Amino acid sequence: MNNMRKIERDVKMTDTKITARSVNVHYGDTHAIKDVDVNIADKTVTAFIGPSGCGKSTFLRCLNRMNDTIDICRVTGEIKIDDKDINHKSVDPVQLRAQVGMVFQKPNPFPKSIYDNIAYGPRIHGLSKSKSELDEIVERALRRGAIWDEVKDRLDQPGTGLSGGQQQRLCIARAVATEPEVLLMDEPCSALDPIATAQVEELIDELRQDYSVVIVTHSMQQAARVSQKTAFFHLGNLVEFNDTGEIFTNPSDPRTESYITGRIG
Amino acid sequence: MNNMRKIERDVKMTDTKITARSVNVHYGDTHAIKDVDVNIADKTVTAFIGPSGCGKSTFLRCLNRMNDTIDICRVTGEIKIDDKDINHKSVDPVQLRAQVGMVFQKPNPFPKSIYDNIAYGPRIHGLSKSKSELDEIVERALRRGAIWDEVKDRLDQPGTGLSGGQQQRLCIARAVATEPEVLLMDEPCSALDPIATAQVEELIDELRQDYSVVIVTHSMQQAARVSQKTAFFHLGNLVEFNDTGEIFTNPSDPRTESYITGRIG
Amino acid sequence: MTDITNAPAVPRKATSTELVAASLKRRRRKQIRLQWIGLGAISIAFLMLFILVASLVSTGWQAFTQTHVTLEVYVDPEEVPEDRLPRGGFRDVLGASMGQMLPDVDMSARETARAVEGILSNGAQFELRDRVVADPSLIGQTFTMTVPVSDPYDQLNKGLIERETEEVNRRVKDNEIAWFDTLADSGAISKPFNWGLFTNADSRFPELAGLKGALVGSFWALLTCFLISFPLAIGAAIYLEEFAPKNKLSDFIEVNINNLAAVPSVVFGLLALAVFIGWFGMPRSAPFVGGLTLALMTMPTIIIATRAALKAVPPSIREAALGLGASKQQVVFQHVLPLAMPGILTGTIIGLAQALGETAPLLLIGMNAFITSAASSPFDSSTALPTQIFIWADSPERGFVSRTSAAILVLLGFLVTMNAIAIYFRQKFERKW
Amino acid sequence: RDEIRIVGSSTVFPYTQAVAEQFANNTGAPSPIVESTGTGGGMKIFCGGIGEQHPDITGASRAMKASEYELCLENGVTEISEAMIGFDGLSLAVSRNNDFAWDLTLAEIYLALGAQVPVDGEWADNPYTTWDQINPDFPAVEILAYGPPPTSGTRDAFVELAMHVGCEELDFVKEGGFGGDWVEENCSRMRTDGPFVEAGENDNLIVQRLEADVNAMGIFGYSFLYENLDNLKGVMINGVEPSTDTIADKSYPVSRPLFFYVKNAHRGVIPNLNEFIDEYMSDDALEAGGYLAERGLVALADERRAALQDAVLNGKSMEAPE
Amino acid sequence: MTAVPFLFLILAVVAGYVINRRAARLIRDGGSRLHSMTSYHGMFSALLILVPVLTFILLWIALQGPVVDRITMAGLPEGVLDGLDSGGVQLVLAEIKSVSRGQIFGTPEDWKIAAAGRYVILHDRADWWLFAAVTILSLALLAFARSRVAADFRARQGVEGIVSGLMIFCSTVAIFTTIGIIASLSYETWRFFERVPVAEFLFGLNWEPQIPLREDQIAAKGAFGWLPVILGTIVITVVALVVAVPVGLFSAIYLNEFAPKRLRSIVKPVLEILAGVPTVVYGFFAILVVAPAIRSFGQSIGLDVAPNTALAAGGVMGIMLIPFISSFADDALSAVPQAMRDGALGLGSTRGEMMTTVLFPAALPGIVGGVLLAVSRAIGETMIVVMAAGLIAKMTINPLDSVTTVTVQIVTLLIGDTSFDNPKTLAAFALGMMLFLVTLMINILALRIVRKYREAYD
Ligand SMILES: Nc1ncnc2c1ncn2[C@@H]1O[C@H](COP(=O)(O)OP(=O)(O)OP(=O)(O)O)[C@@H](O)[C@H]1O
Ligand SMILES: Nc1ncnc2c1ncn2[C@@H]1O[C@H](COP(=O)(O)OP(=O)(O)OP(=O)(O)O)[C@@H](O)[C@H]1O
Ligand SMILES: [Mg+2]
Ligand SMILES: [Mg+2]
Ligand SMILES: O=P([O-])([O-])[O-]
Repeated sequence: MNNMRKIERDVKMTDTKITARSVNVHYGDTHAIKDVDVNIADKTVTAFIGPSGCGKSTFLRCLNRMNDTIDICRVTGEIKIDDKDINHKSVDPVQLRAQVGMVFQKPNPFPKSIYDNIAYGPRIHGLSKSKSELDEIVERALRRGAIWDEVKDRLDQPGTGLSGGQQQRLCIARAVATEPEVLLMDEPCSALDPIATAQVEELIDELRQDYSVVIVTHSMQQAARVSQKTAFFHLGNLVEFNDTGEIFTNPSDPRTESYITGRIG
Repeated sequence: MNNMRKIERDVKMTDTKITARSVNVHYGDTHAIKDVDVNIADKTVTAFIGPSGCGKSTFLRCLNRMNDTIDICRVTGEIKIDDKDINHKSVDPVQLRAQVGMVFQKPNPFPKSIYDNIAYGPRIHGLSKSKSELDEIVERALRRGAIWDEVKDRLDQPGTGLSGGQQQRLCIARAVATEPEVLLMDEPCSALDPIATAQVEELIDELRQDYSVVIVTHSMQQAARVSQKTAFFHLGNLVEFNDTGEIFTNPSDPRTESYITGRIG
Repeated sequence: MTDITNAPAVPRKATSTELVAASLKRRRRKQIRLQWIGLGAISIAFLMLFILVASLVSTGWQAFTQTHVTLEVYVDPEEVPEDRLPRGGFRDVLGASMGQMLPDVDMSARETARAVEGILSNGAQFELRDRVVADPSLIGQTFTMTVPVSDPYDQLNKGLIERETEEVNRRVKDNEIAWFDTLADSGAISKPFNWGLFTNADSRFPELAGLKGALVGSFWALLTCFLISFPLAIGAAIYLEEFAPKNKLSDFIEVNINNLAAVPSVVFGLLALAVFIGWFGMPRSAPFVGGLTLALMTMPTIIIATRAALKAVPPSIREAALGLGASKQQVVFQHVLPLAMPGILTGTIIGLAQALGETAPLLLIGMNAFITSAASSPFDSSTALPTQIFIWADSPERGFVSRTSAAILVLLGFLVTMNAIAIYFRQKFERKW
Repeated sequence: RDEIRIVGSSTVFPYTQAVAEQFANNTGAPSPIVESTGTGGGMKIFCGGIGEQHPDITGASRAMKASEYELCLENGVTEISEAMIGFDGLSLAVSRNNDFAWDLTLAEIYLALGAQVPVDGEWADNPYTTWDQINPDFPAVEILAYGPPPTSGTRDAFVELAMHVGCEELDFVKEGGFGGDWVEENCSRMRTDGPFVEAGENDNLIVQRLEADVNAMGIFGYSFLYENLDNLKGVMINGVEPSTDTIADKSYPVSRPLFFYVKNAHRGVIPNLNEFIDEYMSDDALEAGGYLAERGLVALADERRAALQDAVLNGKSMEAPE
Repeated sequence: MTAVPFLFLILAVVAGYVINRRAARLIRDGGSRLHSMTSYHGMFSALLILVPVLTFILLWIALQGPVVDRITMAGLPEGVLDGLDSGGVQLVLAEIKSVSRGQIFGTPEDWKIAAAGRYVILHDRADWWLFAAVTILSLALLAFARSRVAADFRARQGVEGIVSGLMIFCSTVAIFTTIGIIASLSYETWRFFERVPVAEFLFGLNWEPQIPLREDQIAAKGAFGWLPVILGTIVITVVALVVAVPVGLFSAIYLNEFAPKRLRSIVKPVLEILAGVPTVVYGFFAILVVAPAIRSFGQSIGLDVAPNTALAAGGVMGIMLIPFISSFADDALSAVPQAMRDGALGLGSTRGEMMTTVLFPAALPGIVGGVLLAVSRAIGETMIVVMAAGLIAKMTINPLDSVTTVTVQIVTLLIGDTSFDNPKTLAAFALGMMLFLVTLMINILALRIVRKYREAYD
């Protein structure tokens, strides 16, 4: 098998962007994340893998405080982005989320035009001063979302009319349009067909130039293809975190090995 | 990798239980299943694999006419179980479904007691004449569902109060209680944690002694672990159908190979 | 893939974060403003409800008490000979005992005697008669009786007739006030809770008028309404939601039902007048006909609620049962319907609560008649609560002003109770799937 | 059916109610069912025929018209007894907080409320909006009167007794020599431009609205004024204040007789009907101090009452009205 | 006596159930595999007896009275009814009936007493006949049902067929109701248009139904142009919506997104009470509390406010509609998928922005559907306007003025004097018909909108 075809590509480590220290998450009585420590580097794609229900999404959502929106969810521990504690009182989650963008498992374009979908973020954050500036932002985002060519003639049509893969790329473009520093993606390809998946993966690889990208996936193949670093979660624990190549060729934890060899999951 | 650890186990082919000939399924204008021919053997586990949306579930639901319940769904072609055309007018779908049991992706116990969950099928089909006989049936089914020990003291408690894995095994036991000849399972483990998955897989292996089992899964590892025959679907086509070992080690179609090597899906 | 990726990075990061930060204060304010507007909207709604109830209570509370006078009654065998019962001069008997309580009054003048007797409610003589008829041994005896006073004196006692008003403009004259004060001073006057409001049927006399007839009429009408609309609506809802083929006909039925839910109630009154009374020759003023009309109005509400409740039962339950070989009807009656029942009951109770308060159609079928006895079957003529309110509101006697408000409060009480039951159902049986 | 069924005028309704209640109390018979349908509506149902499904009695706030009598004849209702039970004053009233001592002539009432009035010698739309425009002695307040809708007999009576008479008193009409037909044609409409508010059938609502609105005037049955004398005061007409006495002796001009009509064919067939009529005709009910008078009915003089009782109790059928 | 057939019916139904189930059990215990379960065999028999026999009894009871009456009258001696019209005949019948109940006044003729005797006997006999017919019918059905019991008899299908039939009957009741409404309106409407030209009704600018009901009635001429009436309805509806829509929507927005759980669980039911308050109560409230308040406030700032101002009726109607709109909007907002909320929040919008820029537009189709339903409620609302709106139709859109509405006119024209050969009364039916058509159109529109845009975001 040639799962690992992309792992060897050069991994130039840059600064640490996100540090998490003894993060615990409870949903009511469910202990979903147990004492997780991790450092996520800038300009890198980090993959979270693990069997269903192990807490990948939960942890991801801690990074931009999306868990705040779930009543029963309680997060403890320390998460810092650029050395600033994001759970500190002084941090406005709204600002945090502008800085840490998110793409969801199911493409969720707003029931508005394609243009308005992309312009949504820049508008609410006041990133543009004029219509023409906004046009530019939208075009740039759509180009980076690798979907410009497909939609440039129908910007005023509803975003919901696109195919699944296009919708997902639209959502990525939408997230990019607000110029975040970190991009979180929760199984961005699980609703997509193979061709769309390939397109999105290519896109992720390109986004790495500018962003710190964190991606959750249940496909080990995908993790291997797109990421430089991989974290393996199991039952709420971060079992192993290492270079992707290491993890897939030489896992140090027996649980990781069981998982990637298909004995569990 | 030792994905294939179970494939070598002896595959004694028995009679053909189900034959499908040029089956086509349309949802409104969507052509979901395209001209599928397949023979499914008795006392065997057959796995349907393929990327999301390729039509695995749709085809599975043809086998007990669950698609009848979807208004816009149109099925053509011929499906025979024990040489009887199941789409023939004279066949009562209700009776057919008693003969062809089904277990769904998400565990769906009735909001009734565990006992009533299991007893429901036998009751509506009049399989027992007395309370004690029914008790026996329930116990037998729960034992075959490998869940008897866990629930025997709480039969009168609601089935919805069990854990996910227990619920799924309850559902399997419930399906088994009506003594079907074929058991269809649509991603029975996708909502389960690894331990529960392992239990269910073991159970499937045991059920093979008496039933023809058809299982849909998106995990190739799982298919490799539990099935003797595997069918690979892609975009509504049955691309390849063969012994599981063959499919995973020596796929004859390039699409199959791409899929199992992780290039698509 | 594209040229953009390799384009020189715009110096943007700083600006973007700054821009966001800069906009935050304004955006927070906007959100808080939205929150306050929402809270304001709710407060307006609450305020209106409060004013409504307060204005009702402020006029209606007086009707929950009724002034009574306690009398020593000597049943004079001359006036009430045993062999003439139930006839007899009961009024004179009462007059005589009033005379004893007002020793300064010259009862020999017929005018004065009548005026004194007028302090007592007209119903007093009948109450006395009924007691004597029930126990003829009372003839020749003296015993105490507490009876309502007539409406003007009740108003006087409650302060609704002001003593300062010029005498000619007062319903109670100066000498009458003096009599009343004498009675009050002797401790004969009391103001207990007005049970009569619930135990008496309608009457011309405010002090005797009660809601029993209306309550019974509303009960029969609502029972009829429930017995007819509930099964019909559930049957229709199940059929439409679970079985009906999706075709023009079921679309037509659906539009019909939605439309019926919004058809003005007075149109249902026209329907009842023409069809039930005109064609089928059903009796006017009968709660049965009222119930039938209300049933037609309530049915769409219940159907819509039932369909929503059926829809809310997750498909996985249906699939599970179907997969076990249950027939569609078995699935519906054994699984879906029981699970939807709380929602259905909620919808039904709310529909019935609306029917309880419905007035216009009942006016058209003659349920606004004056009837002094409660109906004993749904085919007897009767009023209903809302029409009783309508009748009382149009009565000249002053006592009916507060009684109208009181009747409204009683009706509201029933509605709140029914709604509370609905809410209880909803919260108790609410399921999370 | 066991109960007596009564329909008819909403004006007679309270009196019939009182008799029905008294009757039920006295005899223990099932209480009669009294519906208020309006005089004309009552006549229509009453004259629908004889038999169980038709009512036995109808109340009326005016005498039966010839056309109605014919309708009755047509449907086989031949034997009818007419009973005039008393008078009802149509009172104009204002709130007691209104400090002006109102005294109007019928002509002034017409000028205030008629749809068309003489303006500078022309018959034109009513231009008056304040009372002082009609008579400089009146205060300069807006004209505002609540009154009955055109569907009620009360409105009929008001138009006939006040508006027509007032119209005829106008110099324009007198001098123009316009006759009865002209008056009927031109003086029957109430104005619709605001000062006259048709307030529905509910007189109590009018009463309560007068209490809230000092300058407004109301037109309704005397019994409502009688009950609310502490808050309302009657408006004098031609110097006469509405009261039991002035209405009975007809010095208060806007008063009308009240009637009820019985189907004689139903007597002896419908249970208790005779007993009920006995009650209605009893002195207890009808005399000046009787219980109907307590409710605001202005009683007949004694001799007339005796004659009436005699005629009705003996089932004397009425003559055809001309 | 009427209870006896019902009792017997219950017995027969139970017997049918027991017998068939027992028979099916015997077959099963004999070793054959039944197609349907034994209880279905029992139920089949029970339903087969219940439905027709019950229908039969109800029909019989409905018809027995008239039939017996007719036979009694037919059996009267020759000539006694001569010269009596139908009313007189009715009266004779009434007398016979009261004699048969033992209420005898005066001295009825002998033939009446005889007829009364016959009447009693006939009724007794009819009761016996009914009982006999019910017995025979039940037994026949019982036997028939019993004969069907067999191993391969599809009793379940039989039962389900009967139940389906019953359910289909239930759902057609709605259609019958609509037909009933149209039928009861259309005849009189048609007669109205015979007297008043359609064009005059539809386009006339004057509504003054003062036409005399009787020849000799004192009233003026009439005019039947419904435009001022419908305009008044529109004015009041608009006022109601101006109150209800913002208050309702903002309440929904607040409850849906910002309200703490506790508050929400209190506020929602209390708001629903507003919807349950009988409209006659709102009517009193409008005319006795709100209208004077508006009028005195208006006068204090120098505005000319009519005592029946449309503001009062409309405003109070708006209060009534608040919960209607708020619960519809709340449902529509809740139906927007969580993914939309996540999407908006994930892009860094505040919850307020999420609400106004994403959720609200997404829920708009549902909200509009709710508002349209509220509109048809407002148009059809009767008691509030009967008490609080005016009666005089005016071509005005000034809400301070007094206007009248379609429902007010219907009620006023029908309560009080009526005469079914006079356009004044018939106009009520024409108005009712128009009202029905208008609400029908609004409803179809609402359904279209809800259907068309439903789940567009999925
Ligand atoms: N909103 C919630 N309320 C309660 N429990 C939750 C909630 N979301 C997640 N959980 C629980 O937290 C645990 C971790 O869930 P999470 O969604 O993070 O898993 P995951 O690794 O993303 O799985 P998947 O691959 O299926 O998405 C699970 O046990 C899950 O049941
Ligand atoms: N009820 C439905 N209505 C319309 N289209 C449907 C319906 N169910 C499935 N489809 C379509 O039919 C195709 C096959 O779907 P199916 O559910 O069989 O895929 P699957 O292989 O089971 O995918 P997954 O692994 O995601 O369950 C898909 O394109 C899907 O969108
Ligand atoms: Mg997840
Ligand atoms: Mg599937
Ligand atoms: O009911 P009326 O007396 O006004 O006809």
